[in-house]
Amino acid sequence: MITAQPYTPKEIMTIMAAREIKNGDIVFSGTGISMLAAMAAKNINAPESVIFFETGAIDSLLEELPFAVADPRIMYWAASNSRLTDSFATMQNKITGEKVIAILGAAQIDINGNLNTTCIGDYFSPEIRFSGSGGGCDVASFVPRCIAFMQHEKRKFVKKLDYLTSPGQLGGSNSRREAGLRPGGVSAVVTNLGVMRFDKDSGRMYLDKFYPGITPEKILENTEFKMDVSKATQADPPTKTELKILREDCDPQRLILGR
Amino acid sequence: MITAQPYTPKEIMTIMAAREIKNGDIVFSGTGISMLAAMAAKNINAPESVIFFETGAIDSLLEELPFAVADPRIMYWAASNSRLTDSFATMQNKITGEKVIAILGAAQIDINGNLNTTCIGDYFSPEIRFSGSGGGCDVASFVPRCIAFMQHEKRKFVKKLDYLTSPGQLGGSNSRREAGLRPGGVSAVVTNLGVMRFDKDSGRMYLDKFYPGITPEKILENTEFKMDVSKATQADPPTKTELKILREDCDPQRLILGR
Amino acid sequence: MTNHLNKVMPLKQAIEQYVKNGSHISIGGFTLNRNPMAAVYEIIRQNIKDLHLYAHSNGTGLDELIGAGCISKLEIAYAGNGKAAPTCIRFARSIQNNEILFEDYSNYMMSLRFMAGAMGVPFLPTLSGLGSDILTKWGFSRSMRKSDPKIADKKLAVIDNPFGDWAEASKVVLVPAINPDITIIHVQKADAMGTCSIKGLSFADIEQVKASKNVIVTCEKLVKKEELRQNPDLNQIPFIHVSAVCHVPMGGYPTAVYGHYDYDSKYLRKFAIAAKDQNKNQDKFKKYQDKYIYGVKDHEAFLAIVGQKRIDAIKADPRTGYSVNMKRD
Amino acid sequence: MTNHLNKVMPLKQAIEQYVKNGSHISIGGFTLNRNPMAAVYEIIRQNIKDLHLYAHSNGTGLDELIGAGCISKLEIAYAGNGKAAPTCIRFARSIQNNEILFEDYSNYMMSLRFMAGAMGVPFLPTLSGLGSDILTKWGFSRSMRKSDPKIADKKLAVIDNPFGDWAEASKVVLVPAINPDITIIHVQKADAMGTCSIKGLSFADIEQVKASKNVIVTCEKLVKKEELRQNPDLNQIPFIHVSAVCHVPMGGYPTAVYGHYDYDSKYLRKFAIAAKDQNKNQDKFKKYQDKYIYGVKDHEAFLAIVGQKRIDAIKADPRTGYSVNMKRD
Repeated sequence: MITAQPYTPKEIMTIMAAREIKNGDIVFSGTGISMLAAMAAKNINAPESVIFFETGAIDSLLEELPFAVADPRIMYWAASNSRLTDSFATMQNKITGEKVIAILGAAQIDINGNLNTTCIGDYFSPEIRFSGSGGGCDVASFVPRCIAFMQHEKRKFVKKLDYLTSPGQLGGSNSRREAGLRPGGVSAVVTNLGVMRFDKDSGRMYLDKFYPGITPEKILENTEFKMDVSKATQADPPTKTELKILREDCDPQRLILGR
Repeated sequence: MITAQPYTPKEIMTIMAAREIKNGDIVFSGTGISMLAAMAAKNINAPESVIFFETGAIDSLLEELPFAVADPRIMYWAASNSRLTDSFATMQNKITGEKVIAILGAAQIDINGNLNTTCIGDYFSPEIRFSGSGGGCDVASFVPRCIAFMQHEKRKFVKKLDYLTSPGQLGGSNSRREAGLRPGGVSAVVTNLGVMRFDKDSGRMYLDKFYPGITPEKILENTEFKMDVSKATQADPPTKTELKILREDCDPQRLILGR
Repeated sequence: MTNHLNKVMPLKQAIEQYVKNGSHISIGGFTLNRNPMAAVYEIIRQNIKDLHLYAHSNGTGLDELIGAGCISKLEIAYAGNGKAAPTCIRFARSIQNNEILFEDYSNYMMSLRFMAGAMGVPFLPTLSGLGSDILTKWGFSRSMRKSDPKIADKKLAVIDNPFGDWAEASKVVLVPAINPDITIIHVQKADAMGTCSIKGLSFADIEQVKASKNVIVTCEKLVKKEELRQNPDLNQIPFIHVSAVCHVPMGGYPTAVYGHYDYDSKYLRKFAIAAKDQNKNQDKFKKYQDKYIYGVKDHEAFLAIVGQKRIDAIKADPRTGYSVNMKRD
Repeated sequence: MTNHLNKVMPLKQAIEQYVKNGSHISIGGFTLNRNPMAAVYEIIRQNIKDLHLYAHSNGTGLDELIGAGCISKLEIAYAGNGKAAPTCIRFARSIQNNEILFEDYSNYMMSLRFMAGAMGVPFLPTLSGLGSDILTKWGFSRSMRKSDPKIADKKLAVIDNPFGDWAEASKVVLVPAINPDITIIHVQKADAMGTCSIKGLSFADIEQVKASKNVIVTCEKLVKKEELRQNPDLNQIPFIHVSAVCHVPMGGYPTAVYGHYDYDSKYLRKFAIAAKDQNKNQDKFKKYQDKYIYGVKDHEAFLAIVGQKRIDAIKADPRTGYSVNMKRD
């Protein structure tokens, strides 16, 4: 460790996300910190979880960290190199889809866990245009569990999305089902401050865990909407074992964890 | 030749069908005499035609005659070994489908070129049950040209099919289009007696060619429905070259042509 | 599904565990090629009944299962078995004698139905069959469909193209997804996790596997994971879809397995002759079944009766993948 | 389509023949992998304009085409280019400046749309996007759709499941087929007839090819037919779909081609820096284009400017298929 702290914000985020992954899960992963979380889970708590990319590679041997989901590094030693249409079918299909947990990023999230990865401002003439859905809308539509990875800022935790790219609980309550979607969408939000979940009945985000040194108040200050913090407790910090495996086995060069 | 005739009925049928195939055509072929016709065309008049099986093998090197469309002999030296879903898509897709000519057999055909390969008698409790559609209904629905190979008998050329497995011109006139089908279906019927085609406007079968030694009257005697024979002329018999190639290059062991 | 690492078990156990009376089932292969015959014979030996079989063009396996009385409902596109039986014999007989409930589709429709199941959508569209009796003659009645949650409410549906005449189609046939309880396939190579590599045509095996709640794979070669990982492009089925892996050399016999052995046309003809038994007591057919199925304890014992001579005769040539100049009747 | 035997021609000729002002086009690859970059640069050099591009996640090729002003309409799921440009720079700029017409889909929707085109059906169904703005915000107006026969009447359609709650779906999204005038892909191996073998992930290339009226294939290796026929299982594209074959070694550069070379992260960053040019005159970006695209006569000349040093640095390791321990910024 190069800082005086026992762990960095990126490290605790990664460990918190990794703890969401169960043994046997199929982890739909992007690149960067989401992939690191998937690798950490596989090395720490879910040895038989399977890393899976929307481009169609399953259980690749990641000798080097890929920088994109089409990086040739994910094609090496995979169980199968298939097609886009196959990989999304694996998630849309309930038999396999039920086992998938996705890790997603977003520019904005709302209280119902809906995500925006498309634009800031008007869709047709935006202030800032982002990359768009990619597979985000698909996986959020299909699978029962998604983790959203976000920096906890007011402009990102917004009352109203500028564009609803990937469905969470939509308007809350039964609205996901009414729209024709299966149960699913973002089920946990992991930020640099804490971990949020969603109330089963209302579909609204609540604070589940705040990190050591962070208060629920600080989290509310960085959230545009009003969020229930009444059930929140302090998160168990990363253990020595978790940190050791993350640092030594998953990202020894700190390509993603940074210095 | 072991007979006194210059050619056998199977030989003239094969040559007549082969003449229907144009250079560059993709020939959807079954086994037996239909495959022999495809091979004859490739060797005689359409060197760049491509033999294609519903099981997904394209342009296989047929060192031995296959006995089924899933025979391992069709997997050897193919351009591609794909899946059932791919092979039917190739025909349903107009871009490639327009180039496909199919060769089909049937237990019954009616005046509009509809085919029955399912049963004789009531569908639910038939006197005789056949193999069913296979890919027949699909290809007859999709592609512009199909050749039906039949023995010319009254019980096969019927007023009413016991079951309409594969659509021809349905009820004639515009009925194929009205049903939602593209133009297509059986366009030529090659039998042991002659070659029938279909009137563009009415969609009804008429006699185009009768073989040397066969009369239109004989063909009518062997046909349950009334067929226009007014335009019929005698077919050009197989040439020496055609017969030589068929006999020496396509089926030297006379596995299909018989003895 | 959670244990991804080792799914290897004896075939007998896999069939006991995953194939039950009344199961909805599909088997891999096409006519006389790559049917999971060892599994088919084991199902017959275990006397499993009332199966609902989804088939596009399974020939050999289908007819043995029907012959043994295992099938009570059948959805099918084609029942033929090459030269030995242009129409599968026990299939035709069972329909002519009103012994099974059956419903006809085309090959593409059945393939699409497995594909819809694999994709997790309720249906897929096609332009096939408009105007045909496949659309109008339903083998399963509406009331039976209503009462059985495993069968779709409709055989199929025809809708107007919601996109006008886009793709030059005015109407579209929608065929409902199939999600079998169990699919059994036979492949050339699998590893203990269940990743499979099929050589040659894959027919609809991949779609059938991905559509199924459980999957048994029988394989010619049970290989190390490392062997399959060296060329992921050749592995059509990743382990996540597979429940059980059974190592059964010659598990496709008497059908062909590309690169390993050809179909045994002699055996297929022997079966056809027995199956044609018109006798009321069915002595000939029972004798066939007693000798080759009930009288042996497993596929190895079956192959021992067939004899090394036949097995040698159908051995595949390494260049072509089939038995060159094999005598075929 | 009739001449199946030899479709080999120079890339310049193939682009002239098949890519016209106003063509509806798609290109193969995904973000920084296997984009047909030689063809992209040739399109730019030939100054072809007003293209309608269908993209799922083409990154590098897309952004170069937009940067050169070749694209006027875009249907897309994702525009990112890895670490160098998490959002494609010229893509974002062209939308922020109202310079192109665009319409957003998801990756699966775009893949299904190509697949529908390949299958010859007007649409395919999915459960994706219900409740999202992808369904409600249409980039192309109804009137524009009506007036252009190459664009479907609707962005998509939502229907009630005609099979009740079969597959546990009450509603289904139908996405319309795409049939591009021309698709261009870059592959590892092709023969003169146009049969192709792609190594590693194929993305949506196969569906794009089969959906297209014409197809240009550029290849690393132009091989003899015999080489491809030895393993038909590895040939995803049979020749019947292909119009032209162009032998262009390193034709995917600066994107990666599995088994041959890695992406050139240095070049991608150089492009990103130039593309970010905020200057009104666009001097930096024009300088980049002049040097690397307009200033060279073909891909070979482009590679000569890039230099052997970079090419050596990204060379793939034969074991892994990528450049091991390559410095990536």
